[in-house]
Amino acid sequence: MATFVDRYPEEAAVVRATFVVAFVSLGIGAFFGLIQALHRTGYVRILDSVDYYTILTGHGVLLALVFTIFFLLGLFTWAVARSLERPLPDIRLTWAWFGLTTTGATLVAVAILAGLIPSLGVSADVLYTFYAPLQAHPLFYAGLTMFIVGTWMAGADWFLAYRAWRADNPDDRIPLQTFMVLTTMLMWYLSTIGVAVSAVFFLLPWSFGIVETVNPLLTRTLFWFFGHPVVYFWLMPAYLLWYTVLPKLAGGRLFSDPLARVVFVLFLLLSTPVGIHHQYLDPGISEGFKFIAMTNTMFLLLPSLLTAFTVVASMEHGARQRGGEGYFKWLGALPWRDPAFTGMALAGLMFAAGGFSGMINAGMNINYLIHNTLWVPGHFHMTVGTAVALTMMAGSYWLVPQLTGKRLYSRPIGLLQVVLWFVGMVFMSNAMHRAGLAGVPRRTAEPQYQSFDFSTALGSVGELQAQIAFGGFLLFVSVVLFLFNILLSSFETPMESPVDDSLPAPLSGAEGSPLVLDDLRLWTGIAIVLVILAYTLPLGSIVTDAGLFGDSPGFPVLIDAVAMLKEVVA
Amino acid sequence: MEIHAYEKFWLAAALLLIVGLIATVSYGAVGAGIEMIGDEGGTVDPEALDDHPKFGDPGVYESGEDEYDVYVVAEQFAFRPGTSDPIEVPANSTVTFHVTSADVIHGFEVVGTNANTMAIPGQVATFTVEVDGPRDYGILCNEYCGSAHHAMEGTMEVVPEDEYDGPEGGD
Amino acid sequence: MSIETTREHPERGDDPDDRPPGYVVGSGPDDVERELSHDEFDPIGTLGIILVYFVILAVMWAFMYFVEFLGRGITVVG
Amino acid sequence: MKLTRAGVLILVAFSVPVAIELRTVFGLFGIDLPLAAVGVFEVILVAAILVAYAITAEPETATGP
Repeated sequence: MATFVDRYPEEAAVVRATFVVAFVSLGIGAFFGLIQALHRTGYVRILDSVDYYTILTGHGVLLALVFTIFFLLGLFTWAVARSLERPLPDIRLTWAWFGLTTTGATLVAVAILAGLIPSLGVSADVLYTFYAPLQAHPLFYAGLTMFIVGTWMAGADWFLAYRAWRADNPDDRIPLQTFMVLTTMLMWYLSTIGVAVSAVFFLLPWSFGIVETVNPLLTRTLFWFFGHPVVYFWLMPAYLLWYTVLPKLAGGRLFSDPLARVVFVLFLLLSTPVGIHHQYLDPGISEGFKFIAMTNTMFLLLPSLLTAFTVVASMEHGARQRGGEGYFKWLGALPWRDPAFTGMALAGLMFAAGGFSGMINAGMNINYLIHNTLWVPGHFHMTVGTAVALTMMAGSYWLVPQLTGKRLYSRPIGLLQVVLWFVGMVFMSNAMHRAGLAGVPRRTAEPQYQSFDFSTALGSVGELQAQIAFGGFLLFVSVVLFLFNILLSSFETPMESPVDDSLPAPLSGAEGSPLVLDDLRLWTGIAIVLVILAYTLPLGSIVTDAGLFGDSPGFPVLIDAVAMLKEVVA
Repeated sequence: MEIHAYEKFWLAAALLLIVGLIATVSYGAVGAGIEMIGDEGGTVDPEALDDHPKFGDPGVYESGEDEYDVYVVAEQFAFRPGTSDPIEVPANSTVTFHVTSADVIHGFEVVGTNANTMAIPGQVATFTVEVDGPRDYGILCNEYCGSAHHAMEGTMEVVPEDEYDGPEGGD
Repeated sequence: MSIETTREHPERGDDPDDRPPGYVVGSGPDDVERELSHDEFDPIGTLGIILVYFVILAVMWAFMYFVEFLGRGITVVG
Repeated sequence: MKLTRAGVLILVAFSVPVAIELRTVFGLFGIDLPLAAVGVFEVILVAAILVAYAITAEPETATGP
């Protein structure tokens, strides 16, 4: 039985390349994460607090943008080729988008890391959100733009493959994995308009000095126009794996194909008109717009809640096929020794917890309680940091053998790795949530302030710091084990069938679902209308307030920090 | 389309949950009277704050009986007032904050309370709170604003009414 | 990982190439004892788990909103 | 039902949040447990899991995939 690499050797080469980029950034980003966890809790400080933000920017960009999106690029390429059962239309196009995204990501990384060497005069310590009027080096915005254009080309590549398939199969339903890829990319095209406009029309000319000023609220709103949908862009690869691969790993079949399609359509419709919920505490946007964004956001819970049912039911189906009985006893019949299964299952469990803290974030007025506190990173380390990242790592244990034709180096190390990630994240994110409730802010280098102390309802701040540092340490060890396992796998000898890569048909197949679900034009149209409804008035009022280009000059992040500090202390 | 009865039931429960969440927040807005930061504060020219009637001399202003306006300028890496002079208001009063930024985006968070807002250059964040008994609060910037962001902090002192010696009207 | 080492397990000493292909990951389907079709399967355990989750969400939301949030001092009222 | 070594590992992992949140539950009833209580409780949970494993584990010759 030949696996993916034998059937599609050229596609497998591209997917391997994207995974290499993803895993290299995972390693660097995780190392930065360790530095931060130890620095901001005061345990080990190897650099100055002013350089903390360079590391923080690197951690956010390398993990949240580079690792996740490069993994997505590889996963989607794999999914399109295998589910359409045909190679991509032109492999040169595929390598072209790989080259463009990699170049863009490299430029961004260079701009950020150059901040550690002041003599270069380049800095991009603007964090992952790059809020103007903090101003990064133009290289940062240029690299970001290239990266995004590269992802657009990747989407075009997959749409072309779909078009070629459609010509040969005029009456078939879109294969489920391809359906997921296409709806995700449509959502991505719609939402990246925000960041592209922000970077190309405002930030890039402004960083070059072509325009003098910027409207900070406008670029911030455009960032969140993209900044919330991007979290679904991270999440959809995990959902693709949970829906199409996890049931198989559990020994069962997907419970319902039609509901999977409904869920992805809902994400296409609702992901974008919600970004203002990141701006509940922004002046200049009236309460009514915030309420509309909240309503949309709350309804966006629906596809995730439906997913929870469908995915758990698919696992239960596997457990019962493996002899599981009883109301809950079947849980013991799941293949817990398989790291790919266990990693995804633990990721799903963590996502259930992250769903709760997300509801608090999404609640309009309760947002005062936790806005910009450590609660927020606590939340997204459960979601993107575990639901997505752990699913990607676990999925790699099943995917990489298909791409190399070599078996995994060690299953027990893989199992230990995913469990360590779960335990490390329990410590770190639980403590972050609690610290957030005590008012400890996110994005700060120091554990304590001079003029007041944080007080916690339960336990002490010191305990929370210790848990964050300990959790961060376990997470780093987990990443090292993962990279080590994958690296050693690449030295195994090729074998005939390194992994069981067949995917069983769903219990309830696509044939029973209404055809309208596959009408991508219709859903795109509705999604555009919803975005126009949610954003026209707020954007209009922001532009009326301060004009397109505003009146804020730039504040480059490359400043003499020591002089600044002296000024503050004096 | 075939949907299992349990899944239909869960769909209904999920919708109920969503409606319940929205209803709770609506209760908070209408019943408990919690307002969001909105666009009432208007705009200012961030480069001409010194010419502004209030932000030119930021501080506490009395606006009525037991009612005070506090104008705060957030800038790299201090609050005026707040950092070098504490914001001082009497106990059991109604305080309206007007917060803006002179340079980049900052946060203004009264630690351990629900008083929390963004300070965006060009925009004025206006919000009213009721303060009760005497107590000292910490204030911090909760949005990254540059290399010394972690040093940007201040205090607010709620003093007993009889010890309060009137608004300072700037610093 | 003391659990892994306290007990001898024949699998550990084996030549890895003796393992059946597909064992390493994706082994779940190897153990399937019976096939359950759509009509034979009611996800009753899933329903139980998801209802427990629902209750946890509802109770924690109420606690966070009415105790943690509304119970705190200095709330924005205008 | 037999408990596999992998199952033990998962149960130990799952016991960590249970132990941490136990303190929260007591906190709600006004009982402030010291941090050490979390450690003690975790040790008890792990011991219970190991006992369950010792009782239910199959003879050592069983390989079971």
